[in-house]
Parts: sequence; C-alpha cells; structure tokens
Amino acid sequence: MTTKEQLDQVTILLAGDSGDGIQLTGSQFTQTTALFGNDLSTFPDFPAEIRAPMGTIAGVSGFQIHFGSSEIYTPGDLSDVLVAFNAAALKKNLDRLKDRGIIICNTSGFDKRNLRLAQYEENPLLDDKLRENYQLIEIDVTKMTRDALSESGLGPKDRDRCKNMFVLGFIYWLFGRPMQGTVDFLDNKFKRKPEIAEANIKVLKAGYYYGDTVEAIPSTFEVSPAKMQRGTYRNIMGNQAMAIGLVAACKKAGLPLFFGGYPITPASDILHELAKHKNFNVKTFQAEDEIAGICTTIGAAFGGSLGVTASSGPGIALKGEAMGLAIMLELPLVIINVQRGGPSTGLPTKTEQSDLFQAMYGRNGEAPMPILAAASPKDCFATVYEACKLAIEHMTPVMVLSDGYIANGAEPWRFPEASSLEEISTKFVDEKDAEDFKPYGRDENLVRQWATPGMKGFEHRIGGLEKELESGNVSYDAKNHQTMINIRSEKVNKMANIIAKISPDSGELNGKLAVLGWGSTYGAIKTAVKGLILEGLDVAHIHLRHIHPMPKNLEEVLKSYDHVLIPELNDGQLIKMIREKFLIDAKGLSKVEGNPFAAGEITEAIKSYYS
Amino acid sequence: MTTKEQLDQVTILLAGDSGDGIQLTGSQFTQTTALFGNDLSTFPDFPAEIRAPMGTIAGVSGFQIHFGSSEIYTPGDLSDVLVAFNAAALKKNLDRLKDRGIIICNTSGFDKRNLRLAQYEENPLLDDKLRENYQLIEIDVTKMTRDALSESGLGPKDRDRCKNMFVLGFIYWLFGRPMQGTVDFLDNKFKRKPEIAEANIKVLKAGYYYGDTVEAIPSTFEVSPAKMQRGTYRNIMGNQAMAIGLVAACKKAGLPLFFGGYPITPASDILHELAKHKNFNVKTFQAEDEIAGICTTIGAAFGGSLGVTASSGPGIALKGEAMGLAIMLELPLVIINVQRGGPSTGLPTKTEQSDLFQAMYGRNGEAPMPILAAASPKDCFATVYEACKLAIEHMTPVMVLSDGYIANGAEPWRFPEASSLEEISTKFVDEKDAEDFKPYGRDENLVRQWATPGMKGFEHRIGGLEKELESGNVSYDAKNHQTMINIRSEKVNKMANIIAKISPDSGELNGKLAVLGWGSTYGAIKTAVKGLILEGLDVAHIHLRHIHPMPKNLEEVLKSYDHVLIPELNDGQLIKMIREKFLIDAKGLSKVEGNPFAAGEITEAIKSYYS
Amino acid sequence: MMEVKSQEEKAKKPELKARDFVSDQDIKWCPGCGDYAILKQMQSALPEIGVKKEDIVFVSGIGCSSRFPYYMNTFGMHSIHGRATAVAAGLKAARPELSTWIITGDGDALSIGGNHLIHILRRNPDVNIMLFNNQIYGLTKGQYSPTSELGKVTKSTPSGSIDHPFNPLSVCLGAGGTFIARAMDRDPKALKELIIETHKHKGSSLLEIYQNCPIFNDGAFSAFTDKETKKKETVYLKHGQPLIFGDKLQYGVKLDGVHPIVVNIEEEGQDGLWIHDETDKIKAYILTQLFDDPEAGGHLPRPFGIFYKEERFCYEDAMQAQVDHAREQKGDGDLEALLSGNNTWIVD
Amino acid sequence: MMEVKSQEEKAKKPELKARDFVSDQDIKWCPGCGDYAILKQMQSALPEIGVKKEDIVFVSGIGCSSRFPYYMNTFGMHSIHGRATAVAAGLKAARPELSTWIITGDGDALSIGGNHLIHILRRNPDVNIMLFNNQIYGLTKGQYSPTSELGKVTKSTPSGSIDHPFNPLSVCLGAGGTFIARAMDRDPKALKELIIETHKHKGSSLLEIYQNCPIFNDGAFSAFTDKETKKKETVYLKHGQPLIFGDKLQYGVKLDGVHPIVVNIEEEGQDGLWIHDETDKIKAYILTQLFDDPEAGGHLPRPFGIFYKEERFCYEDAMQAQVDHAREQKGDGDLEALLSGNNTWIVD
Ligand SMILES: Cc1ncc(C[n+]2csc(CCOP(=O)(O)OP(=O)(O)O)c2C)c(N)n1
Ligand SMILES: Cc1ncc(C[n+]2csc(CCOP(=O)(O)OP(=O)(O)O)c2C)c(N)n1
Ligand code: SF4
Ligand code: SF4
Ligand SMILES: [Mg+2]
Ligand SMILES: [Mg+2]
Repeated sequence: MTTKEQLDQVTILLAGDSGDGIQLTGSQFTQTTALFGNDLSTFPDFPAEIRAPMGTIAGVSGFQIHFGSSEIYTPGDLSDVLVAFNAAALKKNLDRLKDRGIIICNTSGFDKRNLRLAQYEENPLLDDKLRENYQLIEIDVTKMTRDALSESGLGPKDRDRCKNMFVLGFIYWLFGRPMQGTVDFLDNKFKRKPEIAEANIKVLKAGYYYGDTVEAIPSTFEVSPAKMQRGTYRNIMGNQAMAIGLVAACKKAGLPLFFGGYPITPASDILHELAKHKNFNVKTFQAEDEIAGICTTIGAAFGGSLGVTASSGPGIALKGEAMGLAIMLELPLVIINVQRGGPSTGLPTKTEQSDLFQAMYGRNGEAPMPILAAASPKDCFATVYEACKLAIEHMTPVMVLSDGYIANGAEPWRFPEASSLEEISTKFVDEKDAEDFKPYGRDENLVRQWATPGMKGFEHRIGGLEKELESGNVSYDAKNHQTMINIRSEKVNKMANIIAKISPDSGELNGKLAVLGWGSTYGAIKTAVKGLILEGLDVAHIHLRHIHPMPKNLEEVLKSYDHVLIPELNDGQLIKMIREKFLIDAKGLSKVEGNPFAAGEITEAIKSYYS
Repeated sequence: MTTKEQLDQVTILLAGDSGDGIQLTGSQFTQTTALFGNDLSTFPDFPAEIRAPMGTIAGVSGFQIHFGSSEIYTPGDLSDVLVAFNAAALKKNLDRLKDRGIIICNTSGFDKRNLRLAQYEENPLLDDKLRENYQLIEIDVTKMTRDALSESGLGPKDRDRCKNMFVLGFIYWLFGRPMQGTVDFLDNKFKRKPEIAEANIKVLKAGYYYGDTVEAIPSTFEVSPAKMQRGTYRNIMGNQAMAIGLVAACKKAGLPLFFGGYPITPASDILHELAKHKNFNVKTFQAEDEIAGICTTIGAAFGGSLGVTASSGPGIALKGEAMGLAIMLELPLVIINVQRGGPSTGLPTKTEQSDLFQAMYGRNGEAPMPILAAASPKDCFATVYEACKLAIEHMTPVMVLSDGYIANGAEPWRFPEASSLEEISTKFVDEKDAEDFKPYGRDENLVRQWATPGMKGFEHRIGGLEKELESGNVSYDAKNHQTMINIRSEKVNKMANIIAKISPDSGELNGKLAVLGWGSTYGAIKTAVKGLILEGLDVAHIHLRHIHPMPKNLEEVLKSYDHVLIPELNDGQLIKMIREKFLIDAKGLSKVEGNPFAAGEITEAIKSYYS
Repeated sequence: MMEVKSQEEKAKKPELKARDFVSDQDIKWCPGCGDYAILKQMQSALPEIGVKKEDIVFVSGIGCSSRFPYYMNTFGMHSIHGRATAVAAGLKAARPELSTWIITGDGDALSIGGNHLIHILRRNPDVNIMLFNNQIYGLTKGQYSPTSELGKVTKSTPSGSIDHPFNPLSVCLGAGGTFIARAMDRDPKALKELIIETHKHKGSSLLEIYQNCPIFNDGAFSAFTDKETKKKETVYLKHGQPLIFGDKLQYGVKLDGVHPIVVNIEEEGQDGLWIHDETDKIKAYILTQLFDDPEAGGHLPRPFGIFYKEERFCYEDAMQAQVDHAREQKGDGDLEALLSGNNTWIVD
Repeated sequence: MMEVKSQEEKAKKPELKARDFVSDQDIKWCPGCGDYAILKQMQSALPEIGVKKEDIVFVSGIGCSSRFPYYMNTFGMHSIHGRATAVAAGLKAARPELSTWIITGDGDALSIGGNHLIHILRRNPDVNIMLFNNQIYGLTKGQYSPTSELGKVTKSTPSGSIDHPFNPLSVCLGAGGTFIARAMDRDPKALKELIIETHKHKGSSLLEIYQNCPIFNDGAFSAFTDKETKKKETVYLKHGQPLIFGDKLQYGVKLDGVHPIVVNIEEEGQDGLWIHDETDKIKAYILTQLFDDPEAGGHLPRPFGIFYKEERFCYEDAMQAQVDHAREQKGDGDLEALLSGNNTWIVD
C-alpha cells in the first residue's frame, strides 16, 4: 500500500534529451500545479545546441519546478525528485538532487548506447551506492508507452513521442494532481490530428494508473494549495510578461507600439510574443541587425510611436552608438537587455547579470539613461510598464534589464485589472502652440516637447550634434554644451523625485546587515533572508528596481545597517556604484557560473556575518 | 623707434577664415620657434564644417601657440597676441585675449560684408573701448599683399592667397625670428610652381620689412631660447606620435603591423600617417565601417600581426562587441580612442575625456581590458609604445585613450634613439612543443600561447563561446566559466606588478592636497600646480597613465594627502573609480565644454582648498 | 461660382513655393559644392509634388551631404553615420502616410550603411533615397570612398587606392531595388524631373546623384559635365525612346546579343537601336554595366535617367494590412483579455 | 629513377586523407541536418587541393552552420555574428599565403553580415565563401531569414513574412563578385567539385549551398532534391555546354533577345540553345534571375554550378605589392629616421 506524505514544498527536475519533450512536460505540470493552487517557480535549462547529439550530456534539456503550499520565490536549489529520461540526464543532474531524493528513471534510456554516450562505464542503476543514497523508481517508460499504444495503429516513431506523457501521468499520480487540464490541452493542440491526441491521452492515463497499480512506490505526496493573496492568477514567463507589459503601457498611453529588433537568445521570445498582438496596433520589425533594430525604433519614435527594442549582451553592444543618438534626440524608447553569460558570445543559453555597467556606460560621451531591472518573471510586467511610463512622460530612452533566468522562468501572477494600471500621459504639443514652438523647450521636469511629423507648423530638425538650448539647433558653443550636458544628466536625476522610495522587502530598517540585490537574484535573496529572519537573525533584504537614478532615500536606508552585502551574478558591478556613491564599505557576493544563486549560497554568506 | 621687450613666455592666437591658411601659418611659426629653441605647445581649433561660409563666425579657424624660455605645458589660457584676419575672427576670439593684449588685424577683413557676416552692427575697430583695452595694430594686409605682387603677373585670387605670408612675416619681425626656414619650406612646397613660391616669399618679406619700416609699433619682443634638456628635438603632434609609436613597437617586436580602421575626426590622421610607412611592413586597411575595422585586425592578429584600430567615441561604440571577442580570443590588439565631444555625434571637432567609462565597460559581460591614457602630444608615443608591449607580451587587447586636444596639438619632443626603446618580446610557440600544445595553456602571468596558422602541428580553433581551461575547447561548464572569468580578470590585474609605480609629477608625497589627473589635462594641471608650489602651496600633481590596472601603490600615495582633487573634462568618471576602489572622498573638477582646461581654472580650484 | 470654387480649391491646396522649403539655418557647405544645386532643385521640386510641408520628412546620416535636412523647412532628422536608411525604414513603417526622403552620401550609404541600403531596397518601403555620390569622404576631409576609382591618391591612400569600387546602381539592382536612376548636380533640369519621379514611384526609389566636391575631388564627373565632352559621354534614358547621344545625336546604342555596342546613326541608320524599356530588369542591368572609365577608348556613354522601375507592394502597406487584418479578426486589442491570458485560476 | 622521383614527390606532398581533416570535437548538429553532408564533402575535397593542413584556416560567424570550423582539423575561428567575412579579410590581407575559407549562413552573411559580404566581394581577396543557405535562422530556433520566401510563417512572423527575399547570387554579382556559384547538400558530387573550384579561383569565390534544416525549415529545397522533380527543376551549368535539363534531357534554355525561355529539344532541336559562358557577366546576371518559385507554372529551372568567373587582381596581392614597392623605394623601415623625422634641432 502506498501512503500519503504531506509536504510543504517540493522541487522536481525533469531531464532528458532535447527531443524528449521535457519542456512541454514541464509546462503542463506547471499549469496543472498552478491551477491546483500552489505557489510555484520554474526554470528551464536548454542546451546551447538546437539538438545536440541524442543521448549525450550536451544534449540534455532540463526543466525545474518548485511548488508549495507557502510562498515560493525561486525554482529551488536542490531537487527532491529527479526524473531522468536517459543516462545522460542522470549523469548531468545527479548532483542537483538532495540526499535521499527520488530518482524516477526510464530504464530503456540506460541501454548500452545510452550509457556509452553518457560516458558511464557501468550502469549506474546497478550501483548499490546510488540505491543507498537515493530512492530509485525504475520504469521502462518506452516499453510501457509502446505497449499502451500497441493497438493504436501509430508507427513506432509516433508512439515513442508519447513517452513524456507517461511520465507526466506518473508524476500527476505521485503528487495527486488532476489530469483534465492536460487532456484538454492535448485535445486542443492536436485538433487536426485526433489520433495523436488520443494516443497521448491514453499514455498519460497509462502513466497515472501505472502508479496506482504497481505497489513499488512507497508513498505519494500531497502539497496543499498555498495561502496566496486573493485574486485571479495566471502563470507567466518573464519574456511574456515583458511583451504584455509593453503592449499594456502603449494601450494605456494611447500610443502605437513599434518594435524593431533582431533575434538573439534569450531575448527573441519578446519579439515572438509581440508579433502575436498586432490587433493592439503593434508593429514588429525583424531588422537586418541590432543596429537597424534600434534605428528603426528611433525613426518610429520620431513619428510618434513608443519605440522598443530588445536584445541580449552582444546585440546591446551594437546598439550603443544609436542609444547615444536617442539620448540626444530625447525620444521615448525602451531598450530591453535580457542578459546572458558573457563576455562575447559567452554562454548564450545561461544567465548572468554582467551587463549592468554596459547599460550605465556602454556609450560614448556623457550619455545618461534611466535603468530599471526586473526581479522575477512576473515583475517583468511591472518593471517594463514603469519603464514605458518614464520613457513617454520624460521623453527619454530607458533601459530595462532582465536575464535568461527570469526571461524563461515562470511563476503564478495575480495579474492586474486594466483599469488599475497607472495612467500614462502622453503630451504631444498643442496645435495652438505652433507659433512659439521650441523643439527643445522644457517643462519643470526638463522634459522636452514632442511634435511629430504631420503636425502643421511644427516642422523642425533634430540630430546627433550638440543642440542649442531650447531651439534645438546645432550649437558648437562651449557654455551651451556644458548646459546641455547638465540638463541631460539632471533630467534623469530628477526622476528620483518620482520613483518610489525604497524600504526593506524583508526585515527591518536599522539593523546589522542589509542584503542589497537587484534583478533576478530577488527570489534567492528573499528565500534566504526570510529563512534567517525566522531563525532569529537581524538581517534585511533590500531590492533595487531603480538602478539609475536610484531611490532618493537609498543612502539613508543603507547607512542604517552595520553591513551591506551585495550578491550579484557578475564580478561586482552594482557594488561599485554603491561604494562610489555612498562611500560605504559594502561587500560583494559574486558568482559567475551561468546559473542563478541557490538560496543556500546566500544563506551561507549571510551567516558568516553572525559567527 | 621701436624698443625690444624681453618676455618669458607668449601666447599667440591666429584666427581667420578656414580659407585663410591659418593652420599653415601656425605650423610655420611653430617650426621656426621650435628651431629657435623655445619650448612650446600648440593647439589648432577647426570649425566642424569643411569650409563654413566665408566670413561667418562658424567659419573661423584658429591656431594657438604658446612658447617660452622656460618649460611650457599647455597652449596657453588667454593669449597675448590675437591676429584677426577678419571681423568674425575678432568677434569669436576677443574673450580669449588678455587685457591690454595686442590685436593685429587685417582692416580689409572688416568691410561691410565682413561686419555683417560677423554680426557686428558697428565696426569694432572704431570702438574706443577696444582701443583702450587692447593695443590695436591695424594693417591692410590685403592691400599690402596685392601691392607687393603688383608686378608678379599673378591673378588677383592667387595674389590674395599669399595674405597669410604677410602676417607671418610681420609676426616673425615682431618676435625677432628668422625667415629662412619658411623660405626653404616654400621653395620646396612649390617646387613645381616657382612663381608661386617666389610670390609667397616676396610677401613674407614684405610683411617682415613692413614692421621694420612703419614706426607705428611701439616695441618688438624677445623670447629667448628655453633651457631645455640637452638632446635632439623635433616637433610632434599627438596623432603623429601615436602612429610612430605603433610602428616603432612593431619594429622592435619583430611583428608586422596591421591597421584596420574607418575614418573619423579626430582619429583619422593616425591612419593617414601609418599609410605612409608601408616600408616598415605596415599594412593599412580602410574598412567599410568600424566593425570591419576591428574585425580585420582580429583576423590579422590571429595570423600573427599586431592588430591596431583607432577611432573616436561613436566608432568605438560600434567596436564593443568585437572587443569582447578579442578579449575571449586573447589576441594582441591595440584600440585607440581619440576622444571628442559627446554624446552621439556631439561636437566632433572638440575635445573631451568622456569615454573613459566606455573604455572600461562598453562591452557585454565581464570583459576586462587594460587601459592607458596619453598625457600630451609627445606622450602619445610612449603610451602607445607601452600599450603595444603589454598587448604583445600579455596577449590581450589594450585600449589607449587620447583626445582631440593632444591629437592635434604639438610640442617639441626629445625623441629617443631606437636602441634605447624597451625591448618587446614576442613569444610564438616553439616548433618542438606541438605535441603538448594547449591553445589556452598559460605562463605565470596567465598569458596564453600564440600559435599562428602555418605552424605545423598547432592546428586549433578559437572562438567567442566560453572556453575550457587550457584546451580552449567550447565549454558550458559552470565552474569552468567562473574559472575563466577569474583568469581573464586576474591576467589584467597582474599587470600591476609590471607597470611603473606612481609618484608625484610635481610636489611631494604626504601633503594637504593631491591633484590627480589622467590624459590630456596633464599640461594644465602641471602648469597650475607648479605655479602654486612656487607660491608656496603644499600641493602635488599625480598623473595616471595606467587607468586599468592602476599602479599598485596608488592607494597608498593618494591616502598620503588630506584631500584629493580630480579634474576631468567629463562629468566625473575617474573620480568614481577612485572613490569606489579606495573609499576616499575625492572631489571632482568637471568641465564639459569641448575645450581643455585653462591652467587658471585648475589654479582657482586648488586655491579654494587654501582659503 | 467658378471663382468661388477655385478659391475653395486654393484654400484646400495652398500652393507652396520653393522658398517655403528654405529653413532659417545658415548653409555650411563649401563655396561651389555640388550640394547647393541639389538643395535648390529639391526646394523647387517639392512644391510640385503637392504634399504638405508638414507631411514631409528628410532623414540623413552623417557627411557633408547629410546636413541637407537642416536646410529644408520640413521635418527632419540628421541621424548617425550610415543609418538614415534604417531610421527612415522605421519611420515609414510606423507612419505610412508621410513622404519620406533619405539623404545620404557614397560613404554613408555604401560604406558603413551598405547593409541597411540593400535591405531597404529589398523590403521596398515607399521612400526616396538621394545618394549624393562625390566619390570621396567630404566631411572627414578627403579619404577615398567605395566609389572612388582605383589608384586614387587620398589622405588614406598615399600610394593609391587598391579597392575595386562599387558600381552603385548595380549593387542596388542586385539587392532588388524597384526604382533605379541617376542624375547629376550640374544638370538641374533633369535632376528636378528625376526628383519628382522618385516621389511618384511607389516603393523605394534610389536616385544616385553625381555631385562635385570642389575641395577634395574636383572634376570627378567632368567628363559628363564639361561642355566639350558631355554630349559624347552621356546618354539620357527615356522610356520608349532609342538610346542616342553625341553632340549631333549622331550615335546610338544597340544590343549585339546581350552586349551593348555603339553605332554611328549617320552611317548605319536608326534601325535596331536599343529602345529603352524601364520595366525590363535584365536590360536595366546591362545599362548599369555602362560604367567604364571615360578615359578609356572605345567605351560606352554613361546613362542618366531612370534605369528601372518595377511595381511591387510596399513594406509599410503589407505591415499595416496585417495590423488591420488582426484588428478585423480579433477586434481592437482588449487589454483585460491580454492581461488574463487563457488559463487563469482564482484564489479566494 | 622514376620511382625515386615519385617518392621524393610523395615526401614533399604527403597525401592527406579526409579523416586527417576530422577534428576531435563532437558534432552538435541535429540529426539529418544538411550541414553534415557539406562537412563531409569539405573533408573529402581538401586532400585534393594539395594545401597543407596547417596552411588552411576556416573562419565563421555565428549560426548552426558557423560551428563548422570546430569540426575541421585545421586552424579556425568561430567569430561573431556576421563578421566572418571581415575577420577573414584581415587575416588574408595579413597572410596572403594562407588558404582562407569562410563559413557563413543566410542570416550571418546576408542579414547582419550583408555589408561585409558585399565589400569583400568588391575587394576580391582570394578567399572561399561557403554560404549555407537554409532559408531560416537555425541557431535561434526558427525565425525567417532574408532568403525566406514571402508569406513564411515562423516564430517571428506568425501572420507570415512580408519581406521580399534577397536573390543571393544577384546581390553578390551586383556587388562585383568574381566567382559566383551554387550547389546543394543533397548533391555531394557536384558539391565537392564546386568546393574544389572555389579553391582554384584566385579571388573571392562565393558558393551558395542550399542546405536543408529538417528542424525548422524541412524541405525548403525539395523541388531541387526530390527524385520526382529535381530533373525538371534544376539545370547544371557547364562552361561551353548548352543549358539542357529534364529527366530525359529533353528541355533546353534559349535566349529570346535578352530573356531566357524554355524550349523542348525533342521538338525544336538543339539549335540556338544557350551555351554557357561563365566569363559573360551579363549572361551570368540573367542566370541569377532564374529564381522563380518552383510552384509557379511556366517557370524556368534553377541553375547549379558556376554562374560567373572573372579574373581580377586580388586585394592582398595589391596590398603586398605596395609594401614591397615601398621597401624597394625607401628601403626596409629605418627606425632612427622615423623617430627623428625631417626637422630636428639640437639643444646643448
Ligand atoms: C560611426 C561613425 N564613423 C565615422 C564617422 C566619420 N564620418 C563622418 S561622415 C563620413 C564619411 C562622409 O562621406 P560621405 O558619406 O560620402 O559624405 P560626404 O561628406 O562626401 O557628403 C565619415 C567617415 C562618423 N561620424 N560616425
Ligand atoms: C550580435 C548577435 N546578434 C544575434 C545573435 C543571435 N544569432 C545567432 S545565429 C543567428 C542567425 C542564424 O542564422 P543563419 O546565419 O542562417 O545560420 P543557421 O543557424 O541557419 O545555420 C542569430 C540571429 C548573435 N549571436 N549575435
Ligand atoms: S568638402 Fe566637398 S562635399 Fe563637403 S561641403 Fe565641401 S565641397 Fe561639398
Ligand atoms: S536547427 Fe536546422 S540548421 Fe541548425 S543544426 Fe538543426 S537541422 Fe541543422
Ligand atoms: Mg561622399
Ligand atoms: Mg540559416
């Protein structure tokens, strides 16, 4: 008899060949788990190759999901359950499994060929150590699947493609999740090929009932719904949230959205998602390169659209010159950098936070630009929405930093109602002001006026040469240059008056240690800090969305602690800004391994302050 | 009778229409003055247009020369003599003339048309205030020139073109300089048109004797030769010194020099100069754009050349992505940024130091690169020479910062003998090591081996993806990435063991105030600090060539002063690095006007610490 | 009645004059620069195309020529080097109704901007590209450009250039351009006509304009502009008309198979002369190959006028159609639906 | 005697085998990818060109295809996206004696790298450019490329692409390329021959290779590779031979004026068939225009083989000649003289 074990939270890592349908399996489990009411966080881990050779370690694709009945902020450090579709998947991921964790493995993925490709000399499943250290559940998934479909009339290839559904069914059973969502999904996905839908559903159920039938499994698990804030939720990935945020902001601002960009991992999905929303007056332009990507958006912004471009490090590097132009032109642009491992081509499918300084300084001359960083998949929405608002209301390009981790990660999102979104006010010039129009005339926030082609009487010329105060004509005058340099800088600094003041995300003001984070380290820091606060430590978590300008009270807040620790997935970038600005001896926790922080790594670093 | 006045130093500003031959006049006076034995410093000031409309302020071209019988470090703040070829030249430059200074003006440049174009409502030469505040010498240069050539048979256009020689002759007389150098120059320049040579010489002499004849001039001046260090001197401009330094380094290293670049003001002259030295095994490639400029040099460096590229801000922005590649490939490259006014197209013909952070951080990912900055025209030689040495001996791209001010400025240079130049050792792999060759194997300085195509047994592949330790194969491994990130950073940091320790350029260690400069502010700071030390102030001047890594003892040196003041021609960049690194409350003196500091501006800032 | 109506019409379409297109900025080209002539023809052509001033935009890159927008009293942008085509492509895609003009030089368009040029031509938005070709980098004071002749001695090539130059119209045709034409600064009448033709063509129109730079490359096109030689060295293309030239129009061009040859009409008559067909792409290609050095003997004259014209849908129209179609299909974007997505659950 | 000599020769030119060109790296393309076939033909062609392994360099950009150098046991560089042509241009200029190969994709060469491609072609260094055209972005998982057909539905174009695609060979010819050819992954024999021909041509050789991407664009070239259709849809170009095709070689191509038409040889005989002349640039242009959609009726077959070949001096030779000439004229650079310049004075 199998018993039921109650758990607060669980991390599952699905791993197999790129061709095994791991990502689909993961996203179905995610969807079902979200609907079930757990809080969760997911993270896919693709190989760099499209389809690296089958069976090899390089070819392993992974999907990690962390869900629970309390709040979840990261996809989990080590996993409780590892599903290994083949030997390579086991080899690659065993060290990410907890001691005594469960391994579910497809035994037909451990044949000679697979073992050789995974560079196993012996079959690890026969290794006693493995059996001692972990709970091994062996299933010949391939055979089961084939058997289940023996009468389906499908060819062997099509049958084998259903394998992942067997596993999905099995883990649904293991965690007591309903199958209906996936059944509906399959029916819909294979609308035009009902025989395929039917086969998949059959195998899904076979996997589910397999659990029920075989008595080999000691216990199933229950993870009850989380007590989440009341409201309506959806599941969302970072890139998707980014795209939706852009569309929402433009809709609110009453502006057309023009996206010019060039595909690059891990930013391409923003383009893909936007291209689906043409009915929101969204135009997407796949340019010939990143330079054309941003230059087309500058053209569109001159024409009265919100211009948006997105890329990753190498592509952002190419946009530097044109960003300078946008700064000089003072047109509303949003530039998104979904950071990945660098330098150069680096680790394209891995995550990193090493483009912060590129965002601050990757342009010639004094070229200040506001920078915002998103903290989690769902936070991409709010962050880019605010970026759009700043860009439009302050007539400036704005940089938004995301990274591969949150771009591809997912979590439940209590999405806002449209009416609750902050208003964005677009201020084109007024027809009656044509007489006194000064292209670089400014309001109290130093925001210049926006007059677009087609507006009679507002004909004017702008460009990248230094502009004369107010008139915007070309000026080589020395004092004027200094004035304009100051204005461009002041204009960004003044935004500090508008952006939210900062306060601890967890913990209290005035304490021993503040952990200051930015961007995607949010979940790991929060998990660590909350845990330690529960353990009674005097520690706080402060998280920056506004990198430039920084919140007005940041200095005061940071100086209320004895120590400041700044974890970053780079060699130390934000920390330099903080030390320079406030002359405080902040310490960094740096990790540049292409992976996010585990909460445990942060916990450890914090603990060193208390020993 | 005219008397002779003895002066220690003089600044002359020649100004006129772009078509008036100002630059030629200036460079002849410079050459003659250098040969005469004065120390000097010059600075041309071109309009941004090729030939802005004649007679307008935008069309004024200027050339400033500061010479003296003691050491000279800048082209001078305010000038003692202003030569105005026309009304616009006077209008534009009057505020750069000292009270009671001499104005030499060409009265025919103050006719109605010229006054209108210069936007003078009244003829300023008739203004009593002008005559009171300055010493006015009016000469109808045009008429004199025409008269002198009445029998030459030349057309009026050709005659008028000799105008500048009249002025040159006159100031030769005024400062008691010999004419022979210019006579020889003209004979040589117009070898094929002897009638033109003759006419110019005639006018030159006419100008000289005009001074002798008319008794209107109260006094001439004598500026005796400077007591300069013994040796052989030549006059040199920054861009020229840069080009020669590159050639010299490659010759010393026994490497071919490959330059790939794209023209841009004010860097183009480096390409122009290099193209003249093909007999040094120099190849220059005018690429289709800046990206191709650097990429061709990467290709050439892979092939065993020293790769060099040069540009200015906007072009450097375009090279960021490829710099990252060069860092990953660890190939010897020198990247020169002759900075100009930014952001964007900015002020192309003006000077600025605002690309320091772009040099540090204008790339995606953690991409550390050594950075050196040249302090004066002649220092471009030594700086780029050291940069080449570091690039070759440490297998890394190196950035050299110059700017429009020193690139086009000139000064006497006690050039070194070839044999006295430091050796540069190029270490290609040894044929016999083919067996154990590891493309990313390293020596104790973390320098990798260099094997170039054509070397049998050393076939290998490199690229921009993260590389495996030693083998250089592609690696997506997490720990390996961290290792390589550390190695690339450490490799640059280790250079601090090799570069010179820093000590005050003027003044003593352990004092009240250190003025820390970098790059082209050298002359102004030195002039100011030396002056104030003479006045008895406890102040020192420390000047950084090595921006990254910094000299090992810099912290110690800086902390030996109560205060640190950092003047920069930007909004404060080096200062951020210093504050961050050493947590000292350094203060900045920032100026972003497209012009260099006047020594007086620095003096004033220093004095504020002593009042 | 009639009078009233004509007044109404006048009110509707206020007639613009050339001077209405003159901006208040001082012109900063060198005296004698060919750019002046082009500016003048542009200012005199625009009133004739009947587009309102405020609906016209000039976008340029960087170069002497690229200062052009400052002198036009329309909307304008002086962008960055080589990118005018990309900026204009975005503007036109976002605002299809604007009359969009691109001003670029041989360096700006063909050196750093070569990629955007070939891509705009293939995508074919309805823009007009004025390529000022002076076969030199003017603004940076005289380096050779991708159209400079082989062996050219310039600041960057003291021993002569070794770069085989582009044949610009051949590049543009190869890239899929739908309107390819050539004019010169010194033939104002033809220039003005061709400017108007570029406007009329719906699609990307490429007009190469030979432009003299008296400072750094004086006389580069003298064979085509000097009185003594121009009749012999140029042939004007007119759709449906034979290719004839010479001071007495005594020469014609014929195709010998696929190869053009010069014939003397006085001796051989007009039979079989090449009749220009601006819709024939292959013949247009052959015309672009009439590109040899005027100094060389036995050569062919240089063609001016419209080489090629093709009707192809415009990028911005297709893009707008997709937006319109999506709105028809799915209705104007519903923000609530976008935010909620397809799979939601309620926690309460 | 004879034996000895042949042994000596052997010693001089050690015979390399295909496997000598196989590197130790695991290949990471998808199963069934056309890149495998191209790699194989390259490895089997190289031993025949008689260049030593260490004198061969492969330079690539970024893309699936651009991983090629890792699999070749020669020198190689996997550079950055679009820049292989620029990197190789510098390498070749610096080291004229190296056999330099460029590996690039349709996105790498024609999208981001378009400018460097047209510039290398005009400058004409002696490099061999293998353009793997799969009409898709493979590495970034399936967006359309500049060679994708109109209306293509991809991740970035859910409602179909609206970009008129490039005709790559027309672009390359327009840019001044001196060797233009086409091959495909599925015709290994012709592919290998053409690889060898690109090597033989002294100048920049552009070989477009149709390459199937089974994952994101399967069957893009099936009309030219499927048994049923390929004979009808392809014509192989051989210098001096007529253009004939069809499963029974029953069709030929003729020029009607300057326009190609298909004739049935069985009915009309071979007279007047187009005889391929690879040195004729205008005819090569016409061949590049045989580019219509195989789905369209009444169309012409797609040509494979060498379209065009022209002898023109190579960039690196001209560059080297200037260096050599300067050395002859002025002697090998004298550092003392360089340092002192022409005007010095002595202070003592
Ligand atoms: C990124 C960048 N690179 C280089 C330059 C310098 N630059 C300005 S214009 C120009 C070339 C000008 O030539 P062309 O386009 O033919 O215009 P012209 O001046 O001849 O009209 C160059 C190289 C620049 N401004 N920006
Ligand atoms: C600067 C930069 N922009 C974008 C990318 C992302 N990227 C890599 S390969 C590629 C296109 C690949 O297409 P193609 O050249 O046709 O090669 P294929 O993969 O089809 O062989 C893109 C957009 C990148 N690596 N670098
Ligand atoms: S340099 Fe040449 S192109 Fe430029 S403005 Fe002067 S004459 Fe005209
Ligand atoms: S994605 Fe396509 S091109 Fe890339 S390796 Fe796979 S099959 Fe080949
Ligand atoms: Mg030009
Ligand atoms: Mg491709």
